[in-house]
Amino acid sequence: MFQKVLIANRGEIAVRIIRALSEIGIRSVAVYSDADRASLHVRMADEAAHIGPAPSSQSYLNVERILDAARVHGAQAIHPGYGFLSENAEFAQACNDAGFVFIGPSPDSIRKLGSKTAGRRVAIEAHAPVVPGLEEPISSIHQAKAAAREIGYPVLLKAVAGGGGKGMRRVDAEGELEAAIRDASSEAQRSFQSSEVYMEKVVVNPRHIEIQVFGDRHGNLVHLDERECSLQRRHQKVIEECPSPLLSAFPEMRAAMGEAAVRIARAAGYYNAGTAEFLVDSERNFYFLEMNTRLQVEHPVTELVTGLDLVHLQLRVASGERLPFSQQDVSWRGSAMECRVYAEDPENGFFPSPGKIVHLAEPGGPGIRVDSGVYPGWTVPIDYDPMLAKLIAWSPDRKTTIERMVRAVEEYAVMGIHTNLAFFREILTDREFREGNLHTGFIDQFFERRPARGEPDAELRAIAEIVAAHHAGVRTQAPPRRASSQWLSNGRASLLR
Amino acid sequence: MFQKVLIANRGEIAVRIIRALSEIGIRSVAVYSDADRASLHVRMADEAAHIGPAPSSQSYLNVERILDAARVHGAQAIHPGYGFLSENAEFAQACNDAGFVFIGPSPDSIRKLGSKTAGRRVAIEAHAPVVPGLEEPISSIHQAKAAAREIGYPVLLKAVAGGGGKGMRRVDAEGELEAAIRDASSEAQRSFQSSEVYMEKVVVNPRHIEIQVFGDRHGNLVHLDERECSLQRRHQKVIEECPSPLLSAFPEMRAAMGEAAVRIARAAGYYNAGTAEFLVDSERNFYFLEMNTRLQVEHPVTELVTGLDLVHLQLRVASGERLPFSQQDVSWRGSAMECRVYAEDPENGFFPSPGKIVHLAEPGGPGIRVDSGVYPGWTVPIDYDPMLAKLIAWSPDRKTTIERMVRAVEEYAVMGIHTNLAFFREILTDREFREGNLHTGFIDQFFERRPARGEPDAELRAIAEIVAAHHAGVRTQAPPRRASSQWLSNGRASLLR
Amino acid sequence: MKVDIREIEPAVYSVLRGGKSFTARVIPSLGGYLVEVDGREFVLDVRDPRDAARRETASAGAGRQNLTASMPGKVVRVLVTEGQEVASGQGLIVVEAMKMQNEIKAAKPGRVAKIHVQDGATVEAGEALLIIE
Amino acid sequence: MKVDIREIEPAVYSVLRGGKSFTARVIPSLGGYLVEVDGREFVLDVRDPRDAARRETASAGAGRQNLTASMPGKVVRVLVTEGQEVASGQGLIVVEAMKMQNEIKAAKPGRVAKIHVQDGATVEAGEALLIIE
Repeated sequence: MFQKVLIANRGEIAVRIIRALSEIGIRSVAVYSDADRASLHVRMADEAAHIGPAPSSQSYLNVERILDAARVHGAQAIHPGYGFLSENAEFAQACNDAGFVFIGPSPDSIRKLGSKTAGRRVAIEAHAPVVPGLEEPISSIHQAKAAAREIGYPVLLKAVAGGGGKGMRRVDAEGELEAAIRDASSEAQRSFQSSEVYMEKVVVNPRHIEIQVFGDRHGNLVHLDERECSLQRRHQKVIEECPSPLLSAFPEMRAAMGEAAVRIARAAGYYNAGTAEFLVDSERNFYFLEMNTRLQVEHPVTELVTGLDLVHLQLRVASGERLPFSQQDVSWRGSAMECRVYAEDPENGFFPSPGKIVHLAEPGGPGIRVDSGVYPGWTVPIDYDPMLAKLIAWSPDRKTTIERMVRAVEEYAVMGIHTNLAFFREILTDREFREGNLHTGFIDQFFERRPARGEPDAELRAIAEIVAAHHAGVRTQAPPRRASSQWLSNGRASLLR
Repeated sequence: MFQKVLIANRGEIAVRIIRALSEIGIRSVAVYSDADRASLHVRMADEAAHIGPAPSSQSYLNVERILDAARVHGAQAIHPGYGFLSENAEFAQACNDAGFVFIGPSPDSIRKLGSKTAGRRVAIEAHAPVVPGLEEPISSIHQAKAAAREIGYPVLLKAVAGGGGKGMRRVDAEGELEAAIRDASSEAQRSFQSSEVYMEKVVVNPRHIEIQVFGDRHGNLVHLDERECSLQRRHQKVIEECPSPLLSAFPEMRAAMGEAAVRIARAAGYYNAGTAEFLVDSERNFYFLEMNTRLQVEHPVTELVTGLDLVHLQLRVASGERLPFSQQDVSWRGSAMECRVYAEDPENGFFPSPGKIVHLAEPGGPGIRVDSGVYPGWTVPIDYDPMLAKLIAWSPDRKTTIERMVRAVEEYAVMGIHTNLAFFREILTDREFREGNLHTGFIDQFFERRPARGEPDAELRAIAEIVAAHHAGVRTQAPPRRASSQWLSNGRASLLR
Repeated sequence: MKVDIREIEPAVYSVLRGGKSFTARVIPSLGGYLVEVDGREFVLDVRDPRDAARRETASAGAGRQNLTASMPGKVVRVLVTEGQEVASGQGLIVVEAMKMQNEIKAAKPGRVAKIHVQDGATVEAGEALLIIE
Repeated sequence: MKVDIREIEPAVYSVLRGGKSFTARVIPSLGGYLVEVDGREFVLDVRDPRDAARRETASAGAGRQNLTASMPGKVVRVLVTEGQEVASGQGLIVVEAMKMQNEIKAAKPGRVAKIHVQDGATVEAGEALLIIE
């Protein structure tokens, strides 16, 4: 096993990996940009290396700086986390060439599966169903128009190197096509250093269900069943759960999708953690979408249900160990759900809301796991993804898991910035959600049918007025109590930012 | 199911019960003494009732005040938690007489099992092995001396109504007997309002292994297997785990002990949650010790391994529902361990250390559960048990669970008062502990063989000196930053207390 | 009704009123206070345009939506023109911040009364973007 | 060696030294500072008798144990007499506080040099109880 591992990432996933390293007895090396000197992952790591200014292009995407840090600190392996360089075959290759183990699949597997168009070709060879669309990137507007007519509108533009909905655009009519390609390409360039986009047929209001696969370097390959990630806004997952309400009702689909995922992975000579994403249409046909050749944000729901620690497994497999179990050993228990807590304002188009966290209370107790990347007093930088933490709940059944998640959301308090916590409360108590009628258009439809909220609870307003009056009184009487007056300035700063 | 439940307790167990109530959709009513107005359980409950001054004899042990609060708030049931009135048959009877459901066994079962001497009689009838000793309380020093001679020294004096080691004394020679009886009786009187003590043979360095039993009011009774609680200091549990390292090696004992526990419970017409405590000697003979007729402090380790929520089950069973599973449905997964985090000073005879918590950072992430009763800025009162929180870890195997616990202890920071966290670090890395060679004398022996600690790590000392110098500089230069100067006063206050 | 209010952490209050227990957290919002009570936010004594906007878009009553930027960013594209009728949920402006392009949508149907910004403009927090009536 | 020190929360510092990362928390201890670095406590500039005692009992070197009360309490019973030889772990004094009787034990073998209190005495935090040499 490795003695020291560098984590080429930041935020909650860096913290989560640091915890796993500590549990296995491996020293951790964090990297940080100018914006992250005070970040939690830097505090928690055994060692830390500065890798450049705030813009990720000059730090978290800077291969040379990261490899230098690994050399200087004497790491034997590099964990890429998710996002940033995690699905970049050149980075994986560069790690290997520099003598570091890349904790993930081989560069070759990433090339075969990392790009969406290439992945589609592998899937077709592996006899897995795919969404009708282009096998090649868009090369000209004429080619695009022809393809769109053949596929039939609405079509979806996607970044070839894409992920997380970046560089993705839905096009409903030919008139919108050219502008949409421009937008998608520029966003793809910014996000993935590749402006290539391709085209797929839009599957209307599909479910998004993915299969976790795991392989070792000795040819053993298993799947850990599914996660349903249908709740998305702007192609960004918001709530994920395991098991999927649909597959719980139709378990034969689970087996079929699991086998398809393993076939695709095998065709690409895959090892370490990977996720095959599928769309499921209203007739319950499933289509392979893409393989995420890395650890997923939502991996904890699989961990809580299977009892496995995927990061521990990643490290063991990367160090050459065999998978310690086979397919039939994989057992399931209960129901897990994850809410991604973002610094954003749901009442304002989910607009990002960076700033100083002046007060933070995270939930705890039975069945609750918080994978957090923040701490009270920390300022959420404007330079990166606004995810603060992942709130994960487990219980023996989906209904109780939802009730538990509501309880945890009510315990969760973040002051100084906006978050989507109140929004989760609404979704979690929504009847359609509770019945498991999920699809990727769910949230948009929810906003349409969302009950118009009149004046909020009069009792709570009364309490708020009592507290505000009391607070103002305390703050203005005599010399203001010191701690508080600093809070005042913090609060103002965060709101003025 | 109930609409509203009153919790006749405080601290972490009140918080844990409030969480369960919230998850089931039941309103919670907290009770508090003058010392607990700002306690976490009061903040988190839906409703709260003041029940008297700080001394528990006038508040948390004041049956009339508690029943009045239940009436005023319109609760249908009362959860006693652990300690305080939880094993008091008169209180259970008073609840029932006043028309409230007592969330626990019947007053009759408590009488049959609650007192240690009565419990021994039930066990003997149920053909369960018991430790040689008196079946009756000590009535005179002459009787005591005679009994001790017959049983043979060393003998153990125990409070008949006892628990948690209070009112317990080991007596090695007749000369100590009279003073020991006096001490034990007075402590028993203070702790349980009953000065009765009885006598048992001392089983030298036994393991303490207990079996969780659960019954409904329809005659269904199951056991949820064991918890090993051998790590104790002054008869107070410190670390508990499930499964027991011993029973993992000898699973046939598990079945035998489980059946004995169920036989005893059945003989007492038991329902709701109960725990049969056993001593296991070096020849692996087990002896029934007593039945705890309530939820145990350490119930979370059973929850993490079985996937059941014992407080949810208590509520369902108390409301008349049937147990939703039978013995053969009980399944186990992995290994769980609990550390009781106390406000005490291990370097000073584990002396209690109340005071203001000026800084608090609780651990999180995979496999970690914190059941806490405190928050930063709260002052731990000197009036009650000094337990702050329970730190619980789960993983697929005992070794990883220990590594995970160490990781969590390292994340845990409490400033302003002393805690036993650093002590846990030492125990968890102790070779004997890791090999599972546990017994109730473990901690005393650990202190004897404990490596003499020379000057601590020079690097850490250097960091401490750098920080102290920097901190002093910051604090003395210019107008001290306000928040910090309040910290200074807090810190001083807590140390002066 | 008897009220017992305690500041238990800086700017965090425990309130007991009529036997019920509440936790309230207070931070200053420009000119007034933002008070969170059991997960619900209340802006008292409102002067901050953002909070004004938030409450209007949040409030049930139909009518004016005064859309403002909640943080510094760059206007990538204005998708509507003044006078145009827009449907609920229709995209109005694409603004980029925190490495994300965010499409600001109409919360309710209406007519675009005024557009304050154009493509490429840099906007500050609280700056008015457009008004829908 | 290059040192980068930041106060990231009040009285909580992140220190990077020689590429290693440390978190240190500081609170004043009577007259000096109690600094916790990665779970280890250091008392710097010691004047508080408690801390003195704590460091002595904690330190390896044999010799003087100056036992003091860490909080207010009542002496239930003194179990030894002056001049008596005591073994490591032997009970010395039973003090009651927080509803618990706490038996203070000898950390190392030695001789009871001085007893400052008697049965029934009320003691304050930091007050000397007895000395073992």
